[in-house]
Amino acid sequence: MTNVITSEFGFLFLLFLYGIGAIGSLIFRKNDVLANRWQSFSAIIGSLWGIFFAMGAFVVRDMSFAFSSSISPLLSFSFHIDQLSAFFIFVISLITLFCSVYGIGYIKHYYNKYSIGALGFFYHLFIAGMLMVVTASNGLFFLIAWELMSIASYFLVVYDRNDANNVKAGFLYLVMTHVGTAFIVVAFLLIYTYTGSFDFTSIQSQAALIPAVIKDVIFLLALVGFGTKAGIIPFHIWLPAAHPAAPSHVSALMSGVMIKTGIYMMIRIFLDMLQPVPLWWGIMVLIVGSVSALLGVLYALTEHDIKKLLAYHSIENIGIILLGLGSALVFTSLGNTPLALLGLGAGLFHTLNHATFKSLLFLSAGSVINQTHTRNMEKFGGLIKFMPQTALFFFVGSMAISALPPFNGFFSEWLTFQTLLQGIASADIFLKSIFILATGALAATGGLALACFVKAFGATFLARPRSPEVFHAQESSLSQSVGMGGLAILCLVCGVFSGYLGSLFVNIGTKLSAFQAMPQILTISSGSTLIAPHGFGSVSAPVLFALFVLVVFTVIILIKFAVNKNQKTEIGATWDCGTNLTPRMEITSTGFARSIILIFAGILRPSVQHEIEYHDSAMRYFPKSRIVNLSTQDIYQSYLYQPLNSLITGLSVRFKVIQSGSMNVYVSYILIVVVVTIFLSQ
Amino acid sequence: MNITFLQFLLGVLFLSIIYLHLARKNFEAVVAYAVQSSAITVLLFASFLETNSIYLLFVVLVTLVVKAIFGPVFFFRLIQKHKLTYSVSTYLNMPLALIIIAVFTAISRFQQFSPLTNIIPANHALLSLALAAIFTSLFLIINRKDAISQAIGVLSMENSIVAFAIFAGLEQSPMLQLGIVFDIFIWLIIATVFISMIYRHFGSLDTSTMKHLKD
Amino acid sequence: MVLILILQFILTPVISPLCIGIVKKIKAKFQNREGASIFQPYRDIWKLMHKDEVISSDASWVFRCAPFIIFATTIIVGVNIPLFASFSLNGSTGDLLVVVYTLALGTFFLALAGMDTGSAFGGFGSSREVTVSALAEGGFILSLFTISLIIGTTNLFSISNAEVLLVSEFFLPTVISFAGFFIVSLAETGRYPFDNPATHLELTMIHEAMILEYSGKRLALMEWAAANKFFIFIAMGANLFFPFGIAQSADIVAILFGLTALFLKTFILCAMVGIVESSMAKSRFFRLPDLLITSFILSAVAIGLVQIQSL
Amino acid sequence: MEFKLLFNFMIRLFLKILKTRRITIPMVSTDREKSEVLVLGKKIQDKVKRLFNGSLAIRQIDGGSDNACEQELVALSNAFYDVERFGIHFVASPRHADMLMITGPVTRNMAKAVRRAYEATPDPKIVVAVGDDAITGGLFLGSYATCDGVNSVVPVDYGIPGDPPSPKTILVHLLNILETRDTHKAVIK
Repeated sequence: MTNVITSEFGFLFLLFLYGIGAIGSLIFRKNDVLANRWQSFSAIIGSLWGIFFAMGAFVVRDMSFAFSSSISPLLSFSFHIDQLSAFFIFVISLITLFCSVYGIGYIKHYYNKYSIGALGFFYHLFIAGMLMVVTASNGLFFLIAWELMSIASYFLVVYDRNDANNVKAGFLYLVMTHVGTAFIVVAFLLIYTYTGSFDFTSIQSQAALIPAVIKDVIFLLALVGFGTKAGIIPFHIWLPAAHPAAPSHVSALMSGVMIKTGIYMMIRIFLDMLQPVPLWWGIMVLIVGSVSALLGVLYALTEHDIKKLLAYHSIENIGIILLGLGSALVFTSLGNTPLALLGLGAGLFHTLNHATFKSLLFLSAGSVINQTHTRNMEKFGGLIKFMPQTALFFFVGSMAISALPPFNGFFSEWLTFQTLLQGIASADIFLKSIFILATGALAATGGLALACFVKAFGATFLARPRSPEVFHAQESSLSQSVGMGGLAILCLVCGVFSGYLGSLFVNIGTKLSAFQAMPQILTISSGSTLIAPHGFGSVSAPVLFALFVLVVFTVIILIKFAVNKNQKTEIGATWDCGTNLTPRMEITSTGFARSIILIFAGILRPSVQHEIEYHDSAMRYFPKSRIVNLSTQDIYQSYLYQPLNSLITGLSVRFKVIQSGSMNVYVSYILIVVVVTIFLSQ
Repeated sequence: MNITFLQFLLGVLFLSIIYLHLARKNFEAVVAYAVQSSAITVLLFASFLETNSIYLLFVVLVTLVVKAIFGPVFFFRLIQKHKLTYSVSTYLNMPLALIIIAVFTAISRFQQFSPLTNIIPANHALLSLALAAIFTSLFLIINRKDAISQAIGVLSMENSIVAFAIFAGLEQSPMLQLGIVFDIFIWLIIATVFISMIYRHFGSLDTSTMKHLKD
Repeated sequence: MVLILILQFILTPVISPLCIGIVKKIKAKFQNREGASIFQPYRDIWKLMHKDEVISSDASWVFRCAPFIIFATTIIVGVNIPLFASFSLNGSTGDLLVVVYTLALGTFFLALAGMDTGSAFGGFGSSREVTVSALAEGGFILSLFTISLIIGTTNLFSISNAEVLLVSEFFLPTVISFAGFFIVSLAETGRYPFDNPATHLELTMIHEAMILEYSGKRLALMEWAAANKFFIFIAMGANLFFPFGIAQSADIVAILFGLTALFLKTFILCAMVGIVESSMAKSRFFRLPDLLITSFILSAVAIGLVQIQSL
Repeated sequence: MEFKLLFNFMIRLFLKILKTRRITIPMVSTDREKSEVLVLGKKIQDKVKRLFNGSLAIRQIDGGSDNACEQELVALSNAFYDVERFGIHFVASPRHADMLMITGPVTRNMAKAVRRAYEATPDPKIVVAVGDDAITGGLFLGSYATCDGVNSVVPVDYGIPGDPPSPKTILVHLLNILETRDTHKAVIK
C-alpha cells in the first residue's frame, strides 16, 4: 500500500483531491451548510492523504516526475519531491488538517453573510498552490504555483469585505507580494541567462557557470523576493495588515505555513542550487534574522489588536528561523558541514514548531474574536471564566511560543542557541561579534516574547471583564475545541519527542547539495536526547518532562496533605488598599507594555496626545473629559514607503503629457517605435 | 509563377496604398482597397498553385469572399447610408505626406533592415517594398482624420503584412494561415463596431473629436 | 549514590531560607540593630503554612496553582545545578539553557498570577517584573555562555567539574562575566538596586506587589520559592564561576568537604549581597535598563576576551 | 570623580559603625530603661514562639488617625526597640498579617476600607485598637466625621490605651495580649 501512496500517482491524487474540493464547494455554493461540510471534509481527507504521502515520501526515496507540455519548451510541469519538500508537505497537510477541523465550527458564523462556496474554493486553491510551490522543480511552473497561492490567499484576505480596511489590507498584500514576485522573476531570469534552463536540477548542476557577481545579485534578489513573502523586517508591512483580515482558520494557515514557503525556497536556492556560498551571504541572513526577531517582538509589544500581535510574532519567529539558516550558510561557506547541518536542523525544527503553536494561537484568538466581535484586547478581560477551554489552549500556545521547557518552542530554540554558541567559538573576530550580537538578540527576543505573551494572555483572559460583550461569550464549539486541542497536544508531543525529530532533520539536510560531501554523519540526537556536536551540550526532553511532572505532584501532595490539614480557604474580595475596585483599575495591555515601550523609545518612537475638554473654555481649571492617545509611529511607513510612493507618483505625472487623447498621435507612437526597434535590432 | 508577375501584384498593392493617400473621396478609397485585396488573393492563389495545400485554398477562398467582396460592399452601403462622400482633410498637406512616403520606402531599403528583407535573398527587393507598404499604410492611419479611411488604413496594413509573409516564404507554416484567418475575423469586428460606435456617438466620423475623452 | 540524589533534591529548599536570614541579619547589622535571627524565615514559612487562606473571587485556576508550579520550578532548577558534587554529569537536564528557561517559566507564572486578581498593584508588579527579566535575559545567557565557552560545554556539571577557571589565563573573562552575572542575579531575585524586598510602598514594589494577594500556604510557597531562587543564583554564582572544593568523586570525605565549601561560598556571597543592599539606594525604574545593558555588554566583552586568549 | 568621594565616605561610615560601642545593651548593661525593654522582649519572644511559632506578622491600618500612634509604631522597629529580634515584623498587606493594629477613630469614609481590610485578613487573626482615639474615639468622640472608635466598625479583641502610647507601653500591652491569648488558648484546647 505504501508504494502506491508514495508514487507519482499519490501526489497527483493529492492535488486532484484539493481540485475536487475546490470545484465541489463551488457547486454547492447555494446551500451554505452543505458547502461548509463538503469543503471541510474534503480538506480533511486531502490533508490526511498528504500526511501519509509525506511520511511515505520521507521514508521511501525522493522522486521526480514531469509532464513536459508541448506549448513551450521552457515550461514543464515537473515535480521533484525530495526529503525537504516531503517535510514541507507534511507541515502543510498537518496544519491544514487541524485548521479544517476548526473551520467546521468557525465558518458557521459566516453563514448567511458571505458565500461559503467561494471561501471553500479559494481555500482549496490556496492549499493546492502551496503544495505545488514546495514540489515544483521548474522555474516557470514554480512562479505559476507561487502566483496561484498569492492570488488565492488575496481573495481569502478580502473575504470579509464589509470591513473597509480588510479590503485596503488585501490591496496592500497584493501589491507587496507582487513586488516580491517581481524580484523573484528577475532572479530566475538571471539564472536562466547563465545556466540556460529553468529546471532546478539542471541549474544545480550548472551553478558553476554563474559568475560570482551575478550570483551575489541573484542572492540579494532572492532574499528580497522571498523575504517579502516570509515577512522579514523592511518588507513586513503587509503581514500585520493582511493576516488579521483573513478568517481565523485561514490566517492560521497563512502565518503558520504560507510564510514558510519563502523559507523553503531560500533553503532550496541558497543551500541546494547556488553552492558554493560566499561568507557574506550567511552574515547578511544572520543580521536580517536578528533584526527581524528583535523588532518583530518589539512591535508586537506595542499592539493591542490581538491578531496583529500574533502577526508580528510570526515575523519574530521567522527571524529565529533565519538565524538557524544564516548560521548554516556561514558554516557551509567555512566548510564546517556538521555545524551547518545543526543550523539547518534548528531552522527546520523551529519551522515545524512555529507552524504548530502559531496556528494554535491564531485559532484560539479567532474563537475569542468570534464571541466578543472585536479584536481590541482592551475590551477583553476575564474570558477564562467564560471560555475555559479556549483559555487553556491559548495558555499552551503562549507557553510554547515563549520557549518554556516542556513545550516544543524551547527545544528548537535550544538547538538555535547551540548553533550560535558554536558560531561564537569560531575563529575570526568579526564573525564572532556577529554571532554574539545574534545570541544577544535571540536571548532578548526570548525575554520580550515572554513579556508579550504574559500581556496577551493576562489582558485577554485574566482578571475581570472590561466590556459587556465578554459576559455573554460562550465556549467555542466542539469542532473548534477539537482542532485547537489537537494542536495543543501536538505542541507537547513535538516537545517531548524532540530527540527523535532531531535525527529526522539531520537526514533532510544530508540530501541537499550543500552537504553532499558529508565527511561523517552528524548525530544531533541519540534516542531521546538532543546532542550538540563536539559534546557541547545535551538535553533530553522526556527526562525533563518526567522531572517536571514528578516534582509538581510531590509538591502538591506534600503541601496539600502532609503539612496543611485543617486550614479552610474563604473566597473574599480582591484587597486593593481598601478602595472599591472597578474593572477599569486593572492593568490593560497598553499599560502593561508601556514601560517596555518607553525603554525602547528610540526605536519605537511612542507619541502621546492629550485632548482636554474644559467645563467652560475661558477658565481652564476644571477639565470635563481628558482623552489620551498613545501611539507608536510606524517608521517604515514614513521613512521608506512614503518617499518611495511620492517619487513614483511624481515621475508618472511628468509622463502623463504623452496622453494627448488623439488616436492619430498614438498610432504615430506605434510607428516610431516599430521603426526604431527594427533599426536597433541590428 | 514568375517573379515579374509577383512584382506586378506587389506594385499594385503599393500603388493602391499611395492612391489611398491621395484619394479625396471615401468612395475612391474603398475602390483602392478592393483592388488591393484582390491583388492579395491572387498572390495567395499563386502561392497555392505552387504548394497546392488544401488549407491555403481554404484561406484563399475566405480572403476572396471577405476582403475582396464583402468588405467593399459593406463600405459602399455605409457611405450611401450616411452620405459621407467627402473624406475629411488630413493633418499634413499633400506634398509633405508624399515626402514622408518616399522616406519610408528609402528606409526600408537600408541595409539596417537587411535581416528582415533578405530572409530569402532572392526577393530582397520585394520584401523591402512590402515593408515600405506596411509603413505607409501605418502612416495613412496617422494622417487621416475620419474613421473610414483610418479603418481602411488598418486593413491595408494587414494586406501588406500578408504580402510580406508570403514573400518571406512563410505561406506554408500553419501560423500564417491561422494568422490570416484570425485577422480577417478580427477585421470584421473592428470595422463594424468601430465605425458604428463612432458614428452613433459623435454624429460624424471625425476621430479628432475624441480628444474630449481625455481625463 | 541515591543518597546524593536525595540530598541534591532537598538541599535547595532547606538552605535557601537560611540565606535570606543571613542577608537580613547582615543588613540589620549595618543599620546597627540586632535584627531577627537567621532562622526567622523558617518560622515565617512554618507559621504561614498553618494559617487559613483568603482567595479573591476574581482569581482563576492560574492564581490557585501558580504557587505550586513556581515552587516546583525552583526545585527542578535546584536539582539541575551543581551544588556540592559535580561527578553525576547529569547529561539529560543539567543544561544551562534548561536552567535559564525553567526560571523564565517561573517568572511567567508569577507574572500571570500577579495579574489574575485584577488589582492595580498586581498588574504593575507583573509588568515591571517581566520587563526586568526580559532585559536581564540577554546578560544572563551571555555571562553563562562565557564560562561554557571556556570549558567547551554547556553542561553545568562539567563546567563546575573543571577546576581551570580562576587560576589559568581565563581569569579576566571569568571575573567580568561574574560581574555581569551578579548584576543579573540582583535583578532576577528582586534585590536592592532593582527592587526593595522589604518595602511597604506599593508603588515601588516589583516582586512584593505580585504576592500581595496571596495568603496562607500559597504565600508561604511563594516566599519559599523566592528564597529558593535567591539561593539558586547564589549557588550558580559560587559553583560555576569559582568551582573550588566541589566533590569530584563519590566518597564521603569529598562530599562533606564539598558541602562545607558550598556553605562557605554561600555565606560570602550573601555577605556581598548584604553589603550591596546596605550601601546602595534603590534606583529609579527607568535607570534599570542602563544597568542591565551594562551587564549585557560586560558579558559580551568577556566572551570576546575568551576567544582571543585561546586563539 | 564623585564616585570616589562617595566610595571613601562609605568606607568611613562603615568603619564608624563597626567601631562604635554597641548601644543595644547586652544582658549585663546597667541602664534600667534599656534592660526593661530587653526583658519585655524576651518574654514576648517566648510567647510568640508558643503561639505563632516564632513569627508574628502585624499589619498597621490607619483609620484616619492623627499620626501620633503611627510614629510610635514606627519607632518600634528602630535600632533602639528593634522588635524584629523578638520575631515580630510589619507586613505590607492584611492578607499576610496575623494581627491588625488599627489606629485613629475610623473616620466615616475610612470605615469601608477598614472593614475590607478586616475581611481580607485570614483567620486566626487578632484586632488591636492602638491609642485612645481608636478605643473610644478619644478627642473626636461624638463628632459627625468619625464612627467613635474601631469597635463600631470592626470587632476589636484588645485595646492599647495611651494618647499616643509610648513604644514601651505598646510592648507591655502586646505582652499582656499574648499572655491572655496563651491562657485563653490553653483553656479551649
